[in-house]
Amino acid sequence: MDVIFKHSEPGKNRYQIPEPGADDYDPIPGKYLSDASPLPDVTEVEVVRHFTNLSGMNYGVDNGMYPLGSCTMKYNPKINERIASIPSFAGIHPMADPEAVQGCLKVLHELAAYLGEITGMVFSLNPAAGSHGELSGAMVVKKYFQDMGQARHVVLVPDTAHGTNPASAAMCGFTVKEVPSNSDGDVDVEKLKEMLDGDVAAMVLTSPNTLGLFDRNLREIADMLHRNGSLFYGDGANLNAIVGKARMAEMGFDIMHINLHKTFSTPHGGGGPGAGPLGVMEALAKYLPVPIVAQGKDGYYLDYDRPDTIGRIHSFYGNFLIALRAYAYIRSLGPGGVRNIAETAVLNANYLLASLKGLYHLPVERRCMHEFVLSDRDMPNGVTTNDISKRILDYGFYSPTVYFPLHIEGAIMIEPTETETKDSLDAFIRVMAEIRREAYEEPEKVKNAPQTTPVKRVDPVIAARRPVLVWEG
Amino acid sequence: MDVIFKHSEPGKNRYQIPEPGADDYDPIPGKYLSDASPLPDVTEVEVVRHFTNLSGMNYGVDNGMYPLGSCTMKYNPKINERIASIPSFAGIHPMADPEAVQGCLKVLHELAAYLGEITGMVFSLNPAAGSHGELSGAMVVKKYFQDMGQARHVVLVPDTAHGTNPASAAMCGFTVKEVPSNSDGDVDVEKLKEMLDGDVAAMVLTSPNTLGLFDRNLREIADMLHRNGSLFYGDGANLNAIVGKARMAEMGFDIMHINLHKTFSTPHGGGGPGAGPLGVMEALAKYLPVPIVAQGKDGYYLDYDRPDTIGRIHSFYGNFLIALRAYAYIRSLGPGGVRNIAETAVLNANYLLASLKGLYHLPVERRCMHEFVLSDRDMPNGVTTNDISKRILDYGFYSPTVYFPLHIEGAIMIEPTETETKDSLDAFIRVMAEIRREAYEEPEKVKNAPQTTPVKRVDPVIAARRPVLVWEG
Amino acid sequence: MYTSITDKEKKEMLGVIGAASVEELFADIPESIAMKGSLDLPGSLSEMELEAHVGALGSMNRQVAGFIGAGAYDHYIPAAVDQLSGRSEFYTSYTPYQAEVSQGTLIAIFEYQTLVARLTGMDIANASLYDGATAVAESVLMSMRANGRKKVVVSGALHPNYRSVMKTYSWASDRLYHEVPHRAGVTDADLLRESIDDSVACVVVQNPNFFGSLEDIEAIAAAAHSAGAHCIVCVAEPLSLGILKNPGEMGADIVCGEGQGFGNPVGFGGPMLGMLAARKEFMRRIPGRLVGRTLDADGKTAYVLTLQAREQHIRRDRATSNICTNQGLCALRAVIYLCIVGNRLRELARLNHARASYLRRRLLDVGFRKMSDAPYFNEFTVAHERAVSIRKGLLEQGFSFGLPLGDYYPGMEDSLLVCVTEKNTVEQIDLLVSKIQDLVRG
Amino acid sequence: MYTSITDKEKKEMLGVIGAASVEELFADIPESIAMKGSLDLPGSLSEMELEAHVGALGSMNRQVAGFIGAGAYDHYIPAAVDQLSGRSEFYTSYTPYQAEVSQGTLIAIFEYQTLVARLTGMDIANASLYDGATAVAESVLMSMRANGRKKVVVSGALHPNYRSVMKTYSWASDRLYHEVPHRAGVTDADLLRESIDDSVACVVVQNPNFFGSLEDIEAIAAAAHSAGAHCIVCVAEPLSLGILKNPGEMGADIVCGEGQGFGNPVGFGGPMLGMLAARKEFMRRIPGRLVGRTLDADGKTAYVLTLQAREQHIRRDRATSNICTNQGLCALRAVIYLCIVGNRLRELARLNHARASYLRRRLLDVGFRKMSDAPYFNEFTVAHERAVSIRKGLLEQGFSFGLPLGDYYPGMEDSLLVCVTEKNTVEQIDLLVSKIQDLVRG
Ligand SMILES: Cc1ncc(COP(=O)(O)O)c(C=O)c1O
Ligand SMILES: Cc1ncc(COP(=O)(O)O)c(C=O)c1O
Repeated sequence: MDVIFKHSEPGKNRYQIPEPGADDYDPIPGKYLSDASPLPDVTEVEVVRHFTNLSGMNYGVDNGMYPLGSCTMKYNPKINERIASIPSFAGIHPMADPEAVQGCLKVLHELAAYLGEITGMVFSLNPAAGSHGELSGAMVVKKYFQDMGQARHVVLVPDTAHGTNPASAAMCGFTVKEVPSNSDGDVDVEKLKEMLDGDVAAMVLTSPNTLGLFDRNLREIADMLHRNGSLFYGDGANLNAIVGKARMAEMGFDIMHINLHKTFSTPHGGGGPGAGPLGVMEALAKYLPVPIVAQGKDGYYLDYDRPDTIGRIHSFYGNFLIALRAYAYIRSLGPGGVRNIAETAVLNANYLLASLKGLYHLPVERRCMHEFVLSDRDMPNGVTTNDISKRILDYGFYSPTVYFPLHIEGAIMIEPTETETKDSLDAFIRVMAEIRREAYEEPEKVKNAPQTTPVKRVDPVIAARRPVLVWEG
Repeated sequence: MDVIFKHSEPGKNRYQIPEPGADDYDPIPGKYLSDASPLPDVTEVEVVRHFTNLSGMNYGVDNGMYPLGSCTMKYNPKINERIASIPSFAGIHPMADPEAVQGCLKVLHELAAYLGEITGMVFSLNPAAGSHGELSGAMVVKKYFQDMGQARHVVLVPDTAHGTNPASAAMCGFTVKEVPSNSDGDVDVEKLKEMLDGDVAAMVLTSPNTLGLFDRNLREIADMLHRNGSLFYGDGANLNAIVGKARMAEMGFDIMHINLHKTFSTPHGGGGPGAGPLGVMEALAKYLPVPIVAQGKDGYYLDYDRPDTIGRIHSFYGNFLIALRAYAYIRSLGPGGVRNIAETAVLNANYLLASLKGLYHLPVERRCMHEFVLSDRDMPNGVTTNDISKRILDYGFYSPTVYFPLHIEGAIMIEPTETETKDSLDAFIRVMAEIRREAYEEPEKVKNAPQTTPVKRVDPVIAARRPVLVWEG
Repeated sequence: MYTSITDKEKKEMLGVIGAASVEELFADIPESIAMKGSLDLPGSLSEMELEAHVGALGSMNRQVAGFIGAGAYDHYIPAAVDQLSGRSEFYTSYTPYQAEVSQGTLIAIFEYQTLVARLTGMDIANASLYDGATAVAESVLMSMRANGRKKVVVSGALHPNYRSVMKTYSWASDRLYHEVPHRAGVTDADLLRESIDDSVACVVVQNPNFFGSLEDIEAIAAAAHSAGAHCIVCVAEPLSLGILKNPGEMGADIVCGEGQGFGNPVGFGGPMLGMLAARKEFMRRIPGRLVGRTLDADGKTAYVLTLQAREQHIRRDRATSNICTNQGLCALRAVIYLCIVGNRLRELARLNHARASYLRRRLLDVGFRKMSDAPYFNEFTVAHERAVSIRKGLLEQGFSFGLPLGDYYPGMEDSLLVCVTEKNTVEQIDLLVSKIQDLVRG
Repeated sequence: MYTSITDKEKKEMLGVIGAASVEELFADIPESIAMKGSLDLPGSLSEMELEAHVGALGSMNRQVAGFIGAGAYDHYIPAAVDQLSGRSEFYTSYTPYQAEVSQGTLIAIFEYQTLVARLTGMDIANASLYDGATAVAESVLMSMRANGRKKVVVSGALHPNYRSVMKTYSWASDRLYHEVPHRAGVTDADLLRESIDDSVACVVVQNPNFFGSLEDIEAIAAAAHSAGAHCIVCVAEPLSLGILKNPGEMGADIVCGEGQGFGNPVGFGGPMLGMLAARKEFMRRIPGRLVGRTLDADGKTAYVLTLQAREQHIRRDRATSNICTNQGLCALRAVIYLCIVGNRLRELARLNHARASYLRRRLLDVGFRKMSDAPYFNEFTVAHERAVSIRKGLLEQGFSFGLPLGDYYPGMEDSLLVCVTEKNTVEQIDLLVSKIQDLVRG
């Protein structure tokens, strides 16, 4: 489809701006003004058609199963969208007086408490996404050791880790060292032991990890770290697997983040916004970013009077309207419903795993939690993970996460989530079986996929070679 | 796509109903109760995906040009949808006390006044669609002659007329007689003269007519009818062509309806709802259906005290939320914008006409108003209007109205509306030229169209032969 | 303005047309008719001014805690209904003439027909009519077309507005209208039986009736059938179908009524959703659109408008009705609603009944008189000598308490028709009752 | 609950898995960790109860006539923005990894990048960052990566929250932070020039600055460039770009800031829209997603995420940033907004300025003192010895009048930062002023 700029023609736009009604004013001196017109001149119906038809070239959870591992693409209840558009929330100014925003503050306060109950930690809702949570978590680590007067420079990250884990640590000046996994998909405790020394500030671990496995040495790792004086950071991106079943605090983590857009079902918005609340054990709570919503005798207020805080990390208080959706989600589910998330997510994933493991190579032979990783190792005729992922699109599903985790060659990471029906799981299984058959019998079909999508296979190399990042007419 | 019922499975639906909270009540005796469960047992995500994907098999004005003649498929401004969903309108009960509904009544009162200004008549907003307006108009005719003590049984309808015109007259017991058009597309005045006698209650004429032509004998016809003691009914479905340019009252009509969903841009809703306000000349106002919104000293009220009324024709007061959208549309356009509707609609139509008349047979060689009719007469290789209409779909447009008006064989009735851009008109012209070329050079492409649509050419005969109107599992 | 033709384009287009000006294109409109000046309409508003203006009009309405039904039922609308029916491929399309690009609408309507038929216990249903009142009127005309008789017998407990509309239609179509009064809020079965003879095409009865009471449909249907007449059951509160025995089971031949309560807002009475379902012998006589199943050129299942020979654009003056534009989007909302609530509709209906009954008991406790002992669903009629002043007092306190029946039934000035839905919480009901108590006392 | 697996299905699935129970699937979680009881969370609510509950929370907020900006601008949002961004193919998808079924998002973001680049006068822009504050922080880090220097010089007239965030980031990344105070609401040019030497990576200045005043960007950029430092211009009110000379023209190397004002609600401060644009030499150092143009297998134009080697999932600890999830939907809203308002943005900006200036004049008339004579856009700072009590009085009457600056700038307790947008009508402004007059007098 054409970019909207191609429709621009001087004089088409009839969008009406009200009359100022105020002719008694100080004009801005000309030297500050521009008269360039960089915006398109199009009419409302063209804009509506352009974006309506663009949406037809997109695939979302509302179109079908979206088994993008690690991203927890579950159904986003429509009521939460309605709630997030209520003017008495969406229209509230962040700098308004506290007495005028008690409703917003209460939502944040309660949500933090719910997350606390679910994980056993104390929360700040300031981070705007998971990796923002990680970053502020790394800052907490840094501040903690500064306060302790210890110069520790290393953060350990398993080879299974999501890229944001090392990146966030590095942004805080830490040196990142990679801890290998063993063949069971757990952290290699022996290797870890060797790496632990007085320079290790912290270790980051996703729990369950990015292979979808609950690390069986978790408590041992936690104890090792703590004995070493190091902190243990839990990446909560996979909380969906354990919510209501186990608490991160009890696993031995000191710090964690939650991706509200994953476990608590706020929509992913084509890339965002999400929210990444940061949780810490009570002893570290004083380091949390400000402000913290507190409850005083005159009501809720934004507490900035926290001398040990790492400081502010967001223009205001994080992604409030995302927090509101998560709040609504938790209230709609209640304790039983929250536990049901994990139970059904794990059931669905294991059902897929059991059904697919005979068809595709399974690098780690174990039952999984909410997701699992296959690979293209045994594919014939040079069929790759990329080919498979493109062929899946032809069958009307979104594709799993591919080539992550990095240490599994040709990884295919599948997370159905708890909101998929058995019908759609079965349909996905049939498609994966069919693609396997094609790989053997008609490999070109897979290698030339996709064929039924709005565009054919897209070439990323051309894009990167001579990047065109803006439309230039 | 499958019907939703195929997804039904006992126990899937988790939609939560609140607890009654009232256990202190009189149970309904068992003999009145049923325990059948005729509704699907599906989960919210399935419903959302089902209807989301169904919408992907539909084509609306928001997808592209929809040149469905006579239906005025113009752009429906999004602001009007927002306005129609405001709880202070959408949530108002029709039986609430007048003092609690002054806002609704004011909207109706003002809209009736605007329509009055636009046409020169007095309006009732009760009719729920154009043909409902026609029906109540026919009732006015009947009542008028009853009051006059005249037994007149005939309603004249031109051969160009929309099917609802004869049908509405027939529902009021009138005998319908068809008046032929002349080769210029105007009413054949000589023939009409012959048909006029003391039994003719009224004549119905669409203005401009369904060929998109302004009848050049209009005033003469009106005078003839009036001299004959007959009433002249104006079908206002094509008001779009003349709004702000001429008034129906001044054309000599006594009664008319307006399709708000056409001229005043309320969405067509996949078939409805629309609204068909009925207008009459002052002398006939006493016959209008009740209630009429009136203004008294305590505010607006619903006036039922109208002894000569034809009576009530709607459960309440017509399609209020449609009227509200039309009100908003008129307020957003103002007098200049309203006039601009007609001017641009007529410009666009004539541009298309001038561009297409060399390509397709034009039965009546005249400039048009807001729409025009071509035919398949000169098509080679047995290509029909139906084939052409299906091929148009392949090129991403909706199709014109076909085989109407009935007296033009193979009619193709094209109405671009004023909201189409010149770009889209040009694209449509290119498509029509290409289809003509195909008809000559590759007729099978046209005859086997459509190929790119969600389903291929649909067979209406099978459907009618052994009708399946409900899903039976 | 929503047009976009620029001056440059206009010139180009006029060039192609061969006209000197746009005015020239209007040359067929005689001077004597052509408007000279400008329309006397208020000036144009920008989008934000318009929204503010209309918002101000809206605030001239009073949003209250409502206890009124009477043909428009304020049920909770799940967010998915708004989201899905708000997809513009649905609402900016029209009657699905081009089936190949209208399967969305067609399948949805096919599902709607199926659900209406199932809920009413009928074989078929159409794609919608304007509203409950015209659905009743069209049902009667359909019955008359089928059996060639000209008289309808109508229960006095049918919604007064529906009766008014039917009277209008009967007069206009030269049919005979006969009304049988109610007795204590229920159709008088004896009088009804007496009025039925072989000139009667059909009997029309509403269930639950206007007063909220359940009728003895089986007896009425039997009476109709014994004279060869059809039994038409009108349902104004569709949620009642979620719990009550369906009209088909009880002997109805045609079921019609109002579907608004399924996922459509009360909207000051429109758009509503006229439902019409019938036994299969009416298939070729039913008014309105019908969607049927068929095949496409590849032999795949597809859906299409069918039996169009019934309709005005083919049959013209001999059509089964003049209806063209219907209430398609309302039907779409209804089918989405019925899928979302699904088989929990019964539970929802039970909730409505329980709360209505709870309120009725409380009202009887504080001195209201019941109209009858007949069972009811979520609406009932009670009376109090000071009903009018109590209502007035409550309105000032933000409660819209019941519909006063005096305007509709002379002599019933003390009676109120009260409705309770799931939107009325028990707390709200208790608050209402305590306010009533104050007013009764005070 | 939004799950649907029935008991029957569960059994079947466990059979395929070979497990006796769902519990068994959690066997890897040690006993010592596994939760015993139930979570202590409030009980589940039905959809309608939830809506009522949240509605009640919302009504604990007070909706007032607002005259506050300070980084969040309450502009009118055209209905088309809500309708189009509310299409679920957009908002229920994620980062467009599978380009073949994500062209919708990709094209929209490409258009967004184009518009941000054009409006800021830069060559490129990324697909969004979290908000204005983190966009500034990321800009500084990008500048430092480019020129290898470690110190940032920041205008004291940069939004205090942005400065706080930058301090946090600077501390965390071991960078040096130096602040130059403002003089009468404008960055002190002399002090600024003095603080720049060849250890300085970049200078950060906001325009219009926090006090609403326009800065002399050309002079500041020249000062930065003369020491080999980058000039970073932060824009917190994006509408100002509709009328002011763009930062690129005035010498900025990097333009960052807040895009919320383009089609996104203030939403109690989030989600916001971090904008980042830069000259093309930053292309391979810019943080966040970038969409680029490419071809598909048929040679047709297509779009794809590009230059991913910059990003954390490839480069890990050497990435240009850790950002992953961004604010895509807010960027989508912004691009729709910019297409709808289109080239009328200038007119809208002019309106904002005119009304702001109108109010400022009125305030000076009734006894407020201006902070400076510097030109301003739609926000300005004024002072009054009774500012605090006037504000309080106004709040009680439904006006949220200006942000008191004492918390941010000790000594400025009497100052208010006042903002006017198109939502504030002249009538409303006049009413505000008359109320102020009453309070000043009273
Ligand atoms: C395991 C893991 N950690 C961290 C993140 C980063 O979270 P976000 O994208 O919200 O910044 C993600 C998701 O993208 C993830 O999957
Ligand atoms: C010329 C004409 N008259 C009457 C009608 C009937 O109007 P409605 O469909 O609103 O009942 C239509 C439209 O369908 C029409 O085109």
